[in-house]
Amino acid sequence: MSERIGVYICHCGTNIAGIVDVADVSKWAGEKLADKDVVVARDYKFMCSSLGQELIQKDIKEQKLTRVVVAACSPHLHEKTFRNACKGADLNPYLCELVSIREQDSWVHTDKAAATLKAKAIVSGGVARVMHHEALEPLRVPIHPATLVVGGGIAGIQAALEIADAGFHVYLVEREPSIGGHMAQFDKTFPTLDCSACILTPKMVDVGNHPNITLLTWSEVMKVDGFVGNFAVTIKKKPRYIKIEDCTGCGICWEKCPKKVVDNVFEAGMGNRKAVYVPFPQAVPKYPVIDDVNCTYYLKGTCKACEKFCPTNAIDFNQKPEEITVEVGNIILATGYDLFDARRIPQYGYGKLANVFTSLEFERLCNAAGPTGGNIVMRDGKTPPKTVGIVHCVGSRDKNYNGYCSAICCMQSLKFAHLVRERTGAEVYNFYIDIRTPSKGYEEFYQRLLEEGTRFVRGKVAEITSMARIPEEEGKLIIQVEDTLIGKQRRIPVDMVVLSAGMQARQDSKEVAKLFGISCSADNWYIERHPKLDPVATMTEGIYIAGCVQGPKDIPASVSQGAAAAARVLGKIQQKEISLEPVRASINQEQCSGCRICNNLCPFNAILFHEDTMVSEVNLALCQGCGTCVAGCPAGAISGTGFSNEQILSQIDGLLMLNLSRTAVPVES
Amino acid sequence: MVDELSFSNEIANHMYASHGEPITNCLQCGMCSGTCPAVEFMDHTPRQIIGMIRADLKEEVLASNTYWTCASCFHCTVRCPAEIDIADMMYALKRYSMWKGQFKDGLIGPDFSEAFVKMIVNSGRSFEPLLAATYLPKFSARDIIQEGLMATGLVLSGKMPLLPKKIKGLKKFQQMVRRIIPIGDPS
Amino acid sequence: MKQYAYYPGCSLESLGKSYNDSALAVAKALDVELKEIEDWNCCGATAYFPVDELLAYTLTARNLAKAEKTGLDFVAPCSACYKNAYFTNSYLQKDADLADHINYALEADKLHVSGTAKVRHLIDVFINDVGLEEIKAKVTNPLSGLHIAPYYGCQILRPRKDHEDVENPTYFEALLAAIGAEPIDYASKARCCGGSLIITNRRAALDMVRILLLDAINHNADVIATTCPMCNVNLEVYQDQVNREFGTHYSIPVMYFTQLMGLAMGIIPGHLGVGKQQLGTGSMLAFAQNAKQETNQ
Amino acid sequence: MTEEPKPFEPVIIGFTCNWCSYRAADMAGTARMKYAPNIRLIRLMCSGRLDPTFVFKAFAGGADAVLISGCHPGDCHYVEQNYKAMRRFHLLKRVLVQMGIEPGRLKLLWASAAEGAIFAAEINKFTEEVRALGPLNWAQPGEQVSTPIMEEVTA
Repeated sequence: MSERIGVYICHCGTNIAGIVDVADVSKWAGEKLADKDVVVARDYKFMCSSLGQELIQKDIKEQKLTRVVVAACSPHLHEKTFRNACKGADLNPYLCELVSIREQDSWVHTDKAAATLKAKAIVSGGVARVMHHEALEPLRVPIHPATLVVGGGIAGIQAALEIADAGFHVYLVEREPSIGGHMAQFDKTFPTLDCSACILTPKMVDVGNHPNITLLTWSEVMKVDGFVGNFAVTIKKKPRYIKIEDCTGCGICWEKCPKKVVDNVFEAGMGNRKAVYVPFPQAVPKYPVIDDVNCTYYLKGTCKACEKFCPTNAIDFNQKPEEITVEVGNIILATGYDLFDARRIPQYGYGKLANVFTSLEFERLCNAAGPTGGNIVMRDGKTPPKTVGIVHCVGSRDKNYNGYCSAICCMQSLKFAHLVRERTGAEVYNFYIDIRTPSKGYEEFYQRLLEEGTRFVRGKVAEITSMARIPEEEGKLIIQVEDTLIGKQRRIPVDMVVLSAGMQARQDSKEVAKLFGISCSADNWYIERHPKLDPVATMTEGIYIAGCVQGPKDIPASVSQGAAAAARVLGKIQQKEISLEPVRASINQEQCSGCRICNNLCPFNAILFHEDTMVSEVNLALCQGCGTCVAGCPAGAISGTGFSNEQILSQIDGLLMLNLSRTAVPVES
Repeated sequence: MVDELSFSNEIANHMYASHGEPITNCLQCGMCSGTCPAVEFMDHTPRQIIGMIRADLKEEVLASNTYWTCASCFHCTVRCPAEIDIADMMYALKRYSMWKGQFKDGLIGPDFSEAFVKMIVNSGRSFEPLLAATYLPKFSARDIIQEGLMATGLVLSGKMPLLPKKIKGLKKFQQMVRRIIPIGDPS
Repeated sequence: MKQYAYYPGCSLESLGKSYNDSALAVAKALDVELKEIEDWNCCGATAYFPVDELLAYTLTARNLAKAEKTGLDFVAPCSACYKNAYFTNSYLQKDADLADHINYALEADKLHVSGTAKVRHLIDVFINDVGLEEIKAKVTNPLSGLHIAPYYGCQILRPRKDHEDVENPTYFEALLAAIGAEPIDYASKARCCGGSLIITNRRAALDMVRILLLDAINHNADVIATTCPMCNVNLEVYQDQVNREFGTHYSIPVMYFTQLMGLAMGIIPGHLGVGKQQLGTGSMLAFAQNAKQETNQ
Repeated sequence: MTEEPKPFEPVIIGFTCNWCSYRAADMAGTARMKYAPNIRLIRLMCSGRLDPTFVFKAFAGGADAVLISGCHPGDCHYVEQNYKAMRRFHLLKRVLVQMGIEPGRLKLLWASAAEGAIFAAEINKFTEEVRALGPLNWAQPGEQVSTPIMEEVTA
């Protein structure tokens, strides 16, 4: 058989041309690969530009090309682009092969000769491979219009509302009894200092009332089956022990409940709640939860005070966990972050020195709805501090803990400094390594703090101790630090210390990632499809990420990501159906010996065995195209579209340049 | 013509065996200097020394007493957020300055270390009274009296032996040492 | 009977003699045999590194090599010796090049080191091999009501990086509690005492000593317990110099943890070198006696 | 001026999966991490797709070494298929020895999408190891492996 192949080498500006002699490569391909059916070889500045694409289309028409090989960037970036270009010229898109001479060559090598030779090898591999491509049609699967949003923090709330407002159904799953996330715990938000609850609660209420949102709080995702367009998600609803259809949220139950419990979640250990509780007054949904770990009834078998007093008989001590399965087309993960545990830095004394607070504790301390009604006082609950030290970068930018910058601590610490001065008039010291205020209005806020007379000491705090060396230090917390701008070690006595603990990935982020089939970075943040151009999509079709689950960020950024993810999902839903890569396995009934080896190789149970005909068959709907069965079939009866033995074996030939000479060409040209 | 190795590179070479990160990674956060228990007695804080090395301020660094004031307590090393072995860097500077024979006047450290090693090479064990000879000359009269008082106290309390010990396999021991540093025949 | 390759180190022959005596006495009582490494040499504490790093490693390696031959764990009572041995050992395991250089030198002494010996500090042997329960059982006159400031110092902890334990270790407290005493909780327990500076930069060292004494005394310590001859001498012998230097009036006994264990286990003070302290430990002895009588009644 | 004798430059064929290791290679590229130009990559959907035939084909075709790379165990995009690659890898090593090929010429590498640096470093390491082994003296370069052998292997 003879084909007519066009070869196109991209300069990518100087990205490729700077290292690879593109002119030489295209000239070489034109000559040396002529006997391999290459009829035209060109190089061009930007192949992906409209002009570059037109160039290819023109050739397809005029030169009657039957195959196209583009040597440019990674297929993960522009494979679609060039396939569409071919489609535009009525050439089946799957007859186009994109080989990477940028990520795999020009960007990673320095020796021009070697890089150019490797480019030739890669091109020749592509040419050899494309010979065996076949015209394919993408598989079309309908997209279920419903969406699953995991995590009811501000990012998840935003995403859910955007989609629901657009008229599509959303299942919002939240682990805690109420949505709201960390933002609900904060007092003020920087840099504008508007009250966190005032701007958040309206959105929470909208979620609660929205006809298109099924709110599943006190629930967790257990299992995810299927793939983009058609996920089947199993969700476990933990027992609330409240009949929500009867509950009015009147609050009598938690008034009457005799059991006080320290609230380590919402109040960050600063306050108490009852055994039957709503985490905070504006909670959505308004129904309480009975905490069966601490409830006297579950411990001793008696009490039931809540049941006695409930005006609507909404208490049900016999509720059991319940599992439901929902069908969705897309999933957005917005599971947020955990606060760095300051106990891991013993020399900062948190947990040992009473008046050392974490940032979250301090948020509750400032919060008008918090344990002290918004009075900034020391642990004794009454004395206001005269001097306060605020420590930046706690657990962040430190290879001993988290190497990365937590992004919010600078602004958060500035906010704290302002609140302390505003409410107590206390002297405030901020200890920082660098002040990072790279957002709208942030630097101005820093300026404002400077004007307010907050003291800034540049230096990473070495230790915080109660050990006094001089009378002035008696009864104080002493912050020992080098003031790096004057090159002196200073010991600064204060009454109260606030540790701006950084953000880190949820402690179970790895398991959750596995559950949804996406990958984590070294720090366990979820990896986006592209760090700049595709920050809310993941490598897995149909699964998106938003907010801090992708990396530390502040509220504005989380909200934008929530909205962005929603927009991506809506786009998919509007397509009604999506086309999947037709990369699937198929079994040649004639050759199948019925040995059933492939049956067990398939993790998706996509291969079924026909007892009658004694042969196996692939269910294209279930097959994911990994190709393991193809490699495993002893009879060679299974072939994988797009990655057939012929395609790969001849690509090997090509890469070794066997297709043009009888001897393997060594690396130096 | 060979071009001179910069001071910062020389120090980097002296830290070749260091088990920490290179000092180019320093954030200048001051954790080391904030931690250091001897910092008040240093001409420059450890952080400043790192900055000065990176700026190739060779003379200023060698003229500083900082690295001879390091007590080798390794507190900076374990706390450094850039995982630089700062205490080891101080050793590197000591080695460098002894190699160049260039250090601040009036320091006892260099003589002491040298004497200490000489003593070990000669006997295989350390012995306080012998050492005294090497550093007392540099002490102020007042210090000498104090040392004297203390020493007598020690001897009386039976803590300070009056005769030096030697190890048995001294010959072989010295051959071993010779394979590392050039030493003349033991006196 | 548990056996160990014992490396006393130079200080225990001179300034730290009472440490050596008490260590051996207590070991004996706990059925632990400390077999002294034959013809060991000085490990150089912190004084070699300024001269030659390789020399520093090699001198320590010679002792390790001798310990390896016995197949026993290498045990040092001196924190400085322990730190040198511990890291030399782990480095030459990791760094084949370093190991080669060292072994080339060791050949001259017909020795070879592979880093197989386990390097331990004496206190670790008592706490983890003998065990606190076993020690409790051996206590005849518990030091009840005695406030002891456990002083870890540097080299026994650093430069290891397991932060919680390095910044805030607690095993020493546990040991002191086991012998009936009341360990005090004070910030400076792992702060440097300036031992390596006492000769070369006396004022710096004395100031560091001052801060430790101050902290211990502020917390009403009756005695400071140490795990290292350097620290011990530094904290004890230099107290009057501190007083002269800073016009303070500190006078607090400093004892080796082995001496305190010995007293609690009813070993004759003389065998523990107790009383050889420059500062009166009379109070201590009296205390031990009373405790004995109380327990006898 | 005199010609320095050029060091032996091995040719290495590398198989990557589409999800982790190929993206690790992409990442190495985006981050401009430099590594030896001796490796030439082939993208499969999954390391589980690796047919032992491919490896023999590569060696037969004159490759001096072969790299098989995939997602870390447990991270496979297809649940567990990389385990199958791992089993085949160990089997292959045995067979190669019987064919007189040093096992050091075949390497298995797990690399996640985030591990561009590791990917680059491992390629450099592997290249040096193979350079040390020298050229593969086995089938005549270019000589096609006859199909019967392939069937024996896959069977």
